This record gives sequence, C-alpha cells and structure tokens, in this order.
Amino acid sequence: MPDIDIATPLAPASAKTMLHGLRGFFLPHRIAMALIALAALAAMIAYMDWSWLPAYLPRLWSGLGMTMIMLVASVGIGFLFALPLGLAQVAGPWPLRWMSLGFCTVVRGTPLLLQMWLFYFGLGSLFAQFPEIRESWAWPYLRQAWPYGLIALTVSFAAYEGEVMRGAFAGVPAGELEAARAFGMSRGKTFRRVWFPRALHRALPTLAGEIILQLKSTPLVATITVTDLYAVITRVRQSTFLTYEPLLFLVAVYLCLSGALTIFLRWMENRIPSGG
Amino acid sequence: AETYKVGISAEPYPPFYQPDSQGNWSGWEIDFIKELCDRIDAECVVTPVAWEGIIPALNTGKIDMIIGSMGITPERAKQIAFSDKYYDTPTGVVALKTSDVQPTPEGVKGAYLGTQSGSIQENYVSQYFADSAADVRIYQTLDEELQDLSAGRIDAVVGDALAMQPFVDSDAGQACCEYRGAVENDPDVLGRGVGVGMRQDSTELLAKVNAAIADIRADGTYQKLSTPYFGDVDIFGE
Amino acid sequence: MTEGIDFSLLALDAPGWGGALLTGFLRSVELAVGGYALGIVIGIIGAIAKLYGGRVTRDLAEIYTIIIRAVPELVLMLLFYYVGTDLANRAMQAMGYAGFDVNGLTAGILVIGLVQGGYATEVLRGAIRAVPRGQIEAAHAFGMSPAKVLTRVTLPAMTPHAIPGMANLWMIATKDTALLAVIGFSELTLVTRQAASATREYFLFFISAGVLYLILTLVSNYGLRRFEKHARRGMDAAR
Amino acid sequence: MAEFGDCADGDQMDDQAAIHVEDLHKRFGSMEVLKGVSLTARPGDVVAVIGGSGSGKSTMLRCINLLETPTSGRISIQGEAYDLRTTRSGDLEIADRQQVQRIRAHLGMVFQSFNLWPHRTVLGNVTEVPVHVLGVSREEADARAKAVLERVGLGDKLDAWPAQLSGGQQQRAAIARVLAVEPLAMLFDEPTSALDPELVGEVLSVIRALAEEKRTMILVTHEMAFARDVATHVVYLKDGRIEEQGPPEQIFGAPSSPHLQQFISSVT
Amino acid sequence: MAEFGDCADGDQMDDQAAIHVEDLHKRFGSMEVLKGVSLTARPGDVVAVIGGSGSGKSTMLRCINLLETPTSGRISIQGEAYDLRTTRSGDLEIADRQQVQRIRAHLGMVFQSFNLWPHRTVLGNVTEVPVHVLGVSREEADARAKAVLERVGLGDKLDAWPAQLSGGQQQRAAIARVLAVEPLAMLFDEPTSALDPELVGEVLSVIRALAEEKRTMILVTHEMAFARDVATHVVYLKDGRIEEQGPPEQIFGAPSSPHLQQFISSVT
Ligand SMILES: Nc1ncnc2c1ncn2[C@@H]1O[C@H](COP(=O)(O)OP(=O)(O)OP(=O)(O)O)[C@@H](O)[C@H]1O
Ligand SMILES: Nc1ncnc2c1ncn2[C@@H]1O[C@H](COP(=O)(O)OP(=O)(O)OP(=O)(O)O)[C@@H](O)[C@H]1O
Ligand SMILES: [Mg+2]
Ligand SMILES: [Mg+2]
Repeated sequence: MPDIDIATPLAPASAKTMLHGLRGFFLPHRIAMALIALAALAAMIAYMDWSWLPAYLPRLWSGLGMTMIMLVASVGIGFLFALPLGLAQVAGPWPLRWMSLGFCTVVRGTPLLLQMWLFYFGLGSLFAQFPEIRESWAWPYLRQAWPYGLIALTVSFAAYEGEVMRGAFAGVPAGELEAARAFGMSRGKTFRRVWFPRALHRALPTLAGEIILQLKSTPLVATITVTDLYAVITRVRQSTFLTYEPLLFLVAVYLCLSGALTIFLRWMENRIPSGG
Repeated sequence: AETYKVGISAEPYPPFYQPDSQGNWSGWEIDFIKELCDRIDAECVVTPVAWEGIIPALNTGKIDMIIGSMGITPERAKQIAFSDKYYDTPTGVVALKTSDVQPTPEGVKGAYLGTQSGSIQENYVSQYFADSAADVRIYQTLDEELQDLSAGRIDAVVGDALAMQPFVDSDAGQACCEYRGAVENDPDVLGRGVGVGMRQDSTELLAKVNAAIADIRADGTYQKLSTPYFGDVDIFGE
Repeated sequence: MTEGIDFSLLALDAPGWGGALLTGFLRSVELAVGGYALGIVIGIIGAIAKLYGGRVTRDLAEIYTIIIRAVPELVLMLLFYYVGTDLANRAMQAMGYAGFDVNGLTAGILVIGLVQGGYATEVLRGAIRAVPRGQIEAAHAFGMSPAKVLTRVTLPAMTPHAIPGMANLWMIATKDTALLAVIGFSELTLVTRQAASATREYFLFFISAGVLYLILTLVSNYGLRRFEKHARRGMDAAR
Repeated sequence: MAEFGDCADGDQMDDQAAIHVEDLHKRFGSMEVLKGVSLTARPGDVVAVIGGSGSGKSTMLRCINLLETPTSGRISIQGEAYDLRTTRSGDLEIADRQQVQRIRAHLGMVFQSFNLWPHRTVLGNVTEVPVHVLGVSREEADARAKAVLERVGLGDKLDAWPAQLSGGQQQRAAIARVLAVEPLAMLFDEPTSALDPELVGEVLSVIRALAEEKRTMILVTHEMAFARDVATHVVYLKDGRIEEQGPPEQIFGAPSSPHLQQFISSVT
Repeated sequence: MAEFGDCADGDQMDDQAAIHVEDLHKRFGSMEVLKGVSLTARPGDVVAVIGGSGSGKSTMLRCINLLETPTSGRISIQGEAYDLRTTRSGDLEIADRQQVQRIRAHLGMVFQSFNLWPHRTVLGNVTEVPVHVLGVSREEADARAKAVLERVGLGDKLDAWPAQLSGGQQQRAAIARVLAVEPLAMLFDEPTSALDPELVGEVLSVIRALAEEKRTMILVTHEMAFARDVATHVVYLKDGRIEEQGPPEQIFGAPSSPHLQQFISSVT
C-alpha cells in the first residue's frame, strides 16, 4: 500500500478541533459541562473541611516536588532504556533479544512494590554491611531512600515502555524502511530518520497512558520512606482523620498533571496530520 | 443478642492481633473483643479492614466498632466516638549503640529518625523532633524501621515501647541497639490511651462498652487476659 | 536478614502459609480477569466514541479517560466502595427496597474494569489510528455496517498494534488487584503481607509472591505472544 | 447505447440512470478539487474518465460512494438520492447512514491503491463481503470466489497473504473482490495500472461481459487505448471540471477542446 | 549504444558495466521466483524489463539493491560485486553492510508502491536523502528539491503530506525523490503506472536526459509504447527466466519467442 493514513474518514480532525482556536471551547455542551464542573467544585469548597490546607501547604509543595522529580527522572531515563529494549526485541541479535525479553518479562511480571522493597531493604541493607561503603563518599546518598525509589521506578518504566516500543517498531510498514535502505541510509540513519519517528508517533497515544500510570506508581516510594505528595496526603489523612478531603485534593493535583500531559502529548500527536 | 461487626486492621499487629495461615485471628485484642462482647451480650464478628479505610468503613456502617489499637486523639475524636481507654503504653526511643541519641528534642539533634506511618508516634516526632533531627523517615511497619535501624541507615526509632521490646531483647537487637527511655508525654499528641471506636450516634452502645471495660478492669479479668501476652507488665497504664 | 529461611512456612497445610497464598493468588487472578475483560469492553466503546463519536460523545469519552486515569485507584476504590454503595443503599431504601452490600469481588472488578477501560481506550485508539485508512475505507465502500467494519476489519487489523499496550494493561491488572486490600479483600498481596508480618519472614514471602506473579506473567506472555503471532500473520513485519 | 447529458435532463431520465451526479463540488481546505461535475450513467454504460494527474478523478469516484462527502451537489444511485444534510459550518454530511450502507453494498469499488485487507488471505479478502455483508453461505462464497480468482489468474494464490503478492496480483485480487460481490454498478480507479498488456486485455473482456449483463461502470484510466476499447462514453476531466465528454470515437477521433487535443496527442 | 550479453562476457566487459547480474536465483519458501537471470547494463543504458504479472520483475529489481537477498547469484554495481556470504542454511546473506550502504547511495529506486515516508512533507521526502545521507547543505538540498519537484509538476505541493496527494502525484514525488539524489544508476518499478499520457511523456524525456548524462537505468514497465521509446535494450521476463532480450526494434518488431509474440500482440 502506498501510504498510511491514520485520519479516519468519519471523524475528520477530531482532536484538532479541540485544540485549535478558542471557538471550539465555547460549544454549548462544553459550557454546560464546565458549569457542572464548576458547581461541583464550588460545592466541595463550600461544604467540606479544608481548614488543614494552609498548615500543610509547605509540606504539600515539597511532596509535589519529590513526586515530579521521581516522575520526570524515571520517565526520562526509563525511556532512554526503553528504546534499545524495544528495538533489541524486534531487530536485535538473539542474545540481546533474549536478554531484553527476559528483562521486560521479569520486571513487568512482578509487582513494583516488591521490586522497590528488594532494592531498598535487600540491596540497600547489603551495602550497609560493608564498612568500605559506609566510609565512602557515596554513603550519604546510599543511606537515603530516594535513589532506590528512583532506580525501581526507572527500571519499571523502562520495561513497560520497552514493550510498547517493541510493538511500535514492529508496526512500521516494511516498505517505508525499505525505501530508506534503498537510498543507502545506514541502519542508524534509517532508525533515526524513519523508523524511530514513525514508531514514536505510533506509541504516542499509549505513551501518555504509560506516563500517567507511572505518576500513579510514584506513591509506592512512600513505602520506602520517601516523602512524596502521596505520603504527605497520607500524613494529612492520618492526623486529621478526614476521609475524603485530602484525597480529593490529591485527585485535583493529579488531574491537573495528567490533563497537562494529555494535552501536550495530543498536541505532539496532531502536529503531523498524516503520520501514523 | 445483637450482632456487631468489629473492625481490626487487616495488617497484623502482634501481639495484639495477627492471623494464622487459615485466616483465624488471635492475640490480646481478639481475646479482649470476646470478653467485651460477652459482657455487652452481643455476637461479634471480627472483620479485618485495611487501616486506610477503617474510619470510612465505620462511618458507612460496614463495621460497627473499631477495636484495633486505635489511640484516642482529639483529631480522631472529631470523626468518631471513643470509649474510655482499655490500654495505654509509653512511647520510647530505641537507638544504635554507636549513636548518642536521647529521647528529647535536643537529644535527637542531627540524627536520622524512624517512625511508623499513621501512628501517634509519628505525630509526636513531627511535633517535637522534626526540627532538630536531620531527617525523619516514615515507615509502613515497625519491623521495617527496626530492620533499617539494625542496618545502620537510621540512628533511632521512635515507637511503642511495648511493641519494640521483643526486638530489643532479641540477639540482633542486643548486638546493635538499646532502649534509651520514654519520651516526655503529651496527651494531646500521644493520646489518652487506646479506645474502642464507634459511630458518633452510637451513644447507647458507648455507654455499655464503657461499663464493660470498667468491669473487665475491676474484676481482675483484665489481668487474666494480659498475663499470657505480657507477663507482669500492666499495659493499662496509670 | 535472610539467614535460616524456614521453607516449611510455605507448606500447603495448616501451619504453613502456602495454601493461603495460593487461595489469595486465585482470587487475584479472578479479579484481574474480570476487571480486564470489563476494561476491554469499555476500552473498545471508548475508543470508538473518541474516534467516530459526535462532539458530545467525544468530549464525554475524553473526560472519562482523563479523570479515570488521573485518579489513583485507591481513591476510586474508597469512593466507590464506601460512598458509592452508601448512596445506592440509601437511594434504594428510600424507594422501599432492601439495602444491599456490594461484595469485595464485585466492587474490585468494577473499579479495576473502570480504570483499565480508561487506559484501554487510549491503547485501542492508537491502534485503530495505526490501521491504514484505505483498509477501513474499502470496508465502507462495500457497504459494511459500522459494526461490521469494526468487527471484520478495524478490530482484527488493529489487533497487532494493540497487543503490546494491552499486554501491559494485563500485567497492571494482575497487580492492581492489590488495591483491594483497602477493603480488606484477601488477595495475594494482602495475604503475603499478613504472612510476612505474622512470621517475620518478609524476604521469603515477598519472593514467593513475586514468583507466583512471575509464573502468571510467563503463562500469559506465552499466550499473548502466540496470539500476536496469529494476529500478525501475513502482515509484513518490519525488520 | 445510452444517451448522456448533464443535470438538466430532467426526472424521467434520472429514474433510469444507474448513477447520476449533479453539480458536484468538493474542496479540501482552501483548494477546490471538484468545481461542479455532472454525470449520468445508465445500466450497461461504461463511462471512462480520463484526465491529468490531480484533476480530481479519484476524488469524484470517492464522492460517488460517499467515501468523501461532497461540499455540495446531488448524487443518486439507481434513482435513489443520498440523504445529505447541511451542517452548521455549511458542509454536507451523511444524514442516513443505513441508506448509504445499503447503496454501497450495490456499488463495488476498486481502489487506486488496492486496499486489500492484510489480515486476510486472498480468498478471505474475496469472500469477506459475500459472507459478512450479503449473507451468502460460506461454501457458496468460497466456490464463487475461487471461480472469480481463477478468472483473473490467481487460482494458485488463494491462500497467499496480500503482502506476498506482486503489484499486478494485488490489483487482480482487488478486482476479484469486487466481482465476487456482483454489484449493480462498479467504480474502478485505474484498474489496470499494474497489469501487463495480456491482463489488460483480460480485464477488458471482463468489463465487456459485465456491461452486457447491464451492469454500470465508471472507470478512471490513463490508458487511452483501453478507454477507447471499453467505454461507451468518455469524460475528460480537467482541473475539477468536465471539459469535454462524448462517445469514444468523438473524444479520441475529433476532440474539440485544445487541452484534450494536447492530452491525447501526447499518447506515445 | 551499448552491447548486451549475459554472464559469459568476461571481465573486461564487467568493468565497464554499471549493473551486472549473473545467474540470479531467488526463492520464497518453496516457490522459485527467479530461475537464473543474467543481465548487464553499461553507463547510459536504459534497460526496459517487460513481462507478465508475477513473472519476477519487481523481485529482480529488489535483488539488485539487495532489498531481497538472492538465493544464489552474483551482482555487481559499477564493477564492485556485493560481498555476500553463505549461511549455514545455504542461503546468501550480506557480509559487509557498509559496502551495501555505500553502493545503495548510488542506486536510486522508485518503488511500485511508492513508499513515501508519511511523516515528512513532499519537500521533506525529497530532501531527506541529500541532507541526511549525502551531507548536502539544507539550502542546497531545498533548492535542488524544489527544482526537481517543479520539473515533475509538483511545485505547488511542496508542503503537502503524502496522504494528501493523488496517486499520480505520489508517484511523481517518488520519482523526484530519486532524481534529487542524482544516482549513477536507477531502478524504476513501473514508474508511470499512475500517470496520465502527458506525464508519461514528461517522464520519458527525463529518462532520456538522464541517459545522456551517462546514467544507467533499469525500468520495469507495462507500457510497451513507453518501453519502445525509452529503452536502449529490452528484456522479456517469463516465469523467472529471461526468455528474450535485444534492442527494442527487434523485440517489438520481430519477436522470436511465441510467448513474447503473444504478449506483444495483446497490446490493445
Ligand atoms: N514475500 C513474498 N513471499 C512469497 N511470495 C512472494 C513474495 N514476494 C513476491 N512473491 C511472489 O513472487 C512472484 C514474483 O513477484 P514480483 O513482485 O517479482 O512480480 P512482478 O513481475 O513484479 O509482477 P507485477 O507486474 O504484478 O508487479 C509472484 O508470484 C509473487 O506472488
Ligand atoms: N485529503 C486531501 N487533502 C488535501 N488535498 C487532497 C486530498 N485528497 C486529494 N487532494 C488533492 O486533490 C486533487 C485531486 O486529487 P485526486 O486524487 O482526485 O486526483 P486524480 O485525478 O485521481 O489524480 P491521479 O490520476 O494522479 O490519481 C489533488 O491535487 C490532490 O492533491
Ligand atoms: Mg487518482
Ligand atoms: Mg512488480
């Protein structure tokens, strides 16, 4: 087939209309939805107990900072690992292929909580047994909890995203790669100029989801004593014994983060109208 | 007789309550629940609920009482009603032998402290120790804290003195650490002992429970319940 | 930390925790299968709504995915299990019906399904967009009804693109069952934690749970790879 | 032989027309691709559409089965006009999906880029519509598909996957897919572009046979010889307008428009 | 004009040959598609390959730039033979990727199904190779690409995406992509299949001009008139073998093989 076109015939430029031009935002049903949302928000503010908020605000901020650092760093580094992991499974020589397959399978196959626990309580307390390490410059970092949390999160994201990239790489039509090869592009160049951008574009809709999942995995670092946003919220809940308000606050923050992420990635996706 | 669902935390808290592999729960508080329910002439079903959801579970009627080592604090008392206390233990500090941590705000200066998430000790630490300590690590369970303590990644643990005792007595505990004494009490933070939680509209039940606790304490049953678990130590406090 | 591991703790019979772990494991699988199946159904509907729906449908689907994905599962679980059933009960009692109690399994499947549906919507939307337009046009040109186009062309053609993402979701579903601990439903994670703290053998039980999860993964991976091979047959694979 | 005219011919003619297009306009963004095309084909007619690359031939065919919704205009198939409604933004949109579906089932189309379904074998591609749209039994559909594939010379490729076919084989499979449906009217978008002369002759005879069964065909082609041989009527499209139309003898023998003259003279 | 022979011509001729193919075999599974094809083209030659659908024409072209690894045989470009080695299973495989890459950069190819890159605009498709393989500066590549696109009549589609192009426009973009590279030898797989007669004439003159610059071309085509006009040498492929070859006058004027006679007679 000569070309791939992902725009579907019945829904021309669906998401584009959502983002392009303010006109799209003022359709009647959107105004209605916005009003309902505002009303709900107002009701929450009016009828619920938010007196704890000012006292905890500084801690919430630093918790949010920790969450963002964990998220951005693990997604960024994890993605760099995901590319070779996905590619090796599609096009690598067999030892690499099996190694990356094994890695992805084991990591995806076991709970992140368990991995985190193994890194922190297993690996971490192993380090503590060696006086050489305890005396070294690294000990102030190694006795902290966040490096283990970051490693666990990164490994997990690399494995999950590696699987997605595997599918995306495999899905790029052979003809387009052949064209690149026929023009004498090296393997690296074929990858950079054709294979990777096409695969990335395919993976984008899923990528947003994976990053949001990762956002929701970050609270697990609380179990190894890293104080992220969720840990602060837990703390609020446990000292105020309010059931819903702190959670709703958490939801609001997560909503903003993932909303921004979704819009950003959707924009990337639509930048190339005909990609696929 | 009426039937009540009694909520405990699904995460074990030995020696107060813990399950065996068949899902049967045992422990001091389980025995206490049996005794209490006999006295108020009710059938009680022990229902494990995750600690996270235990107050909503009570308030939405999925359980009727909480008898799960829940400390009576002013904050909690805003949400649910508490009976009189049925036990009370001091909060203490266990520290590495190599450190010079003492159970006072000045004594924890520069130290890495561990405390358990959601406990009254956590509140205490954040109120009195957080400013002078180098870092406060919040753990999910006491076991994890003590493990990290013996690994040397934290300098001291602030926790329930009674619950930490088995560790201090163990070989691993004796090798690395020692009990440095109780912290100065602040009932507003550390609470006024542990009580039975109920919905705020269960006034009738509250009265009956309070009477029953007083009875159990008064007629020596309390002592009988405790001896198998704690020996001579009286966990009721003053 | 690990010296002197007592493997008899894993025995299937009474003092050992093996039986309890296995029961918890089965319950986890049950939950995961139920939630995942529900998630696929919701995902297909959501993806179609997003790609082909009218303005309102599209926006509603968009809001659903944004919210359901943004809200931590734990919060959903709490809201659904406590607030949701409470409201429903009150409503039913007000209408003169007897109250009811949602059991943990149903609540769990519903919540996991709703969450999975949010993610599946996006995975399937991406996969459908990866199907060359011409193939779908050809189906329309032959007068297939939208449902037929979907079942005969769009879904089979997008399946290979969807499998990796959906496989990830399955992995997540199996582990999301852990959040049922919030309502005291004893699935694998909760049983593991109970066993670990009752016996103080954290290492042993966490590794055992890991192995159980891994076995589940290996088995389902095998199935998924075979399915993917089947779905991809005939299509030119990029090398 | 049929008479051809444009939209002004009145209702009586429309009733008999298999395909009737009236003042069709289509724009993509700011570019107007079709600028008022009118066309009528009666049962048994073979209308050849010729014209330069990008003149709007494919777009016109795609409008006829509503794969592309026209910007304005009227299209009716077997006397039944598509039910289109105007959106607020002034474009047309499909008002009655069921109707469109029903009409499309009688309108076969061979795409310029074939668009075979890569997840079905050749046989599967050909039996798909008979079995799943028309409700023919599997055995009957198989038998019919085999006969049709035999006829286009793909009898030995029944179980091959589209990706394993040569260009010409893909095109023949696409033709077979339409033939198996036995539609009343057919739209061919350059059905012989990938075929060698022998096979072009083959396709020609197939189309003639279909015309004898009173089926209607509109075909876009670049092969003038083919158009001359097969068509009952030729339409020359230039920049989105019909510049000239008439019987092949006239178009190829005595073209009047200078553009057409040049277009035809360039046949090497 | 060049002389053509098959593999037996000896080394001296090979040195001058731009493309030399010797006893090429290719099988897919159990099906042998090429059964020993030998072919030589010298600088400035235009070799037209004709033959029935499925006779192996595309496969042959794809073997020449090693998109398909032959089962056996020898291929050399500009006197340099591909470095192939035999795997344990008895097939050939590429031994020296760098070499293949280097050779390919001088071998342009227009695919039967175009294979434009959908994530780049028309201009992006054409400048891609000059900028990222040949290291031409962006401005120079842009200027050259615009000139080439102008030449094939796509001067107004620079910023369009491939999916927005008509069939013929896609094909012309694919041709422009090759022209912009200015390769020494070019492989065209039915480069005019989607083009109207006027554009076919255009392409013909482009190819002639390239031949005058002593570039070598092998082109597969179904249009006999085009083959006759453009080729210096015609090869008739039948079921994976070269059944007849020679200068166009001989092939079209006095074909000796009965198959070829029939093949040519069917030109309508
Ligand atoms: N990947 C493949 N697997 C199996 N068979 C294949 C594959 N590619 C091509 N073939 C078969 O090889 C034969 C030759 O194909 P090829 O594409 O070379 O034909 P062609 O001469 O170019 O025909 P056309 O003029 O129709 O394009 C065909 O019968 C085709 O079915
Ligand atoms: N989706 C689209 N968006 C924008 N422009 C388009 C789109 N589809 C087609 N066009 C433009 O419309 C014009 C007509 O296209 P069409 O495919 O109808 O041409 P054609 O007559 O079939 O040409 P060819 O003989 O090359 O196939 C072309 O200039 C093309 O670039
Ligand atoms: Mg066209
Ligand atoms: Mg071919």
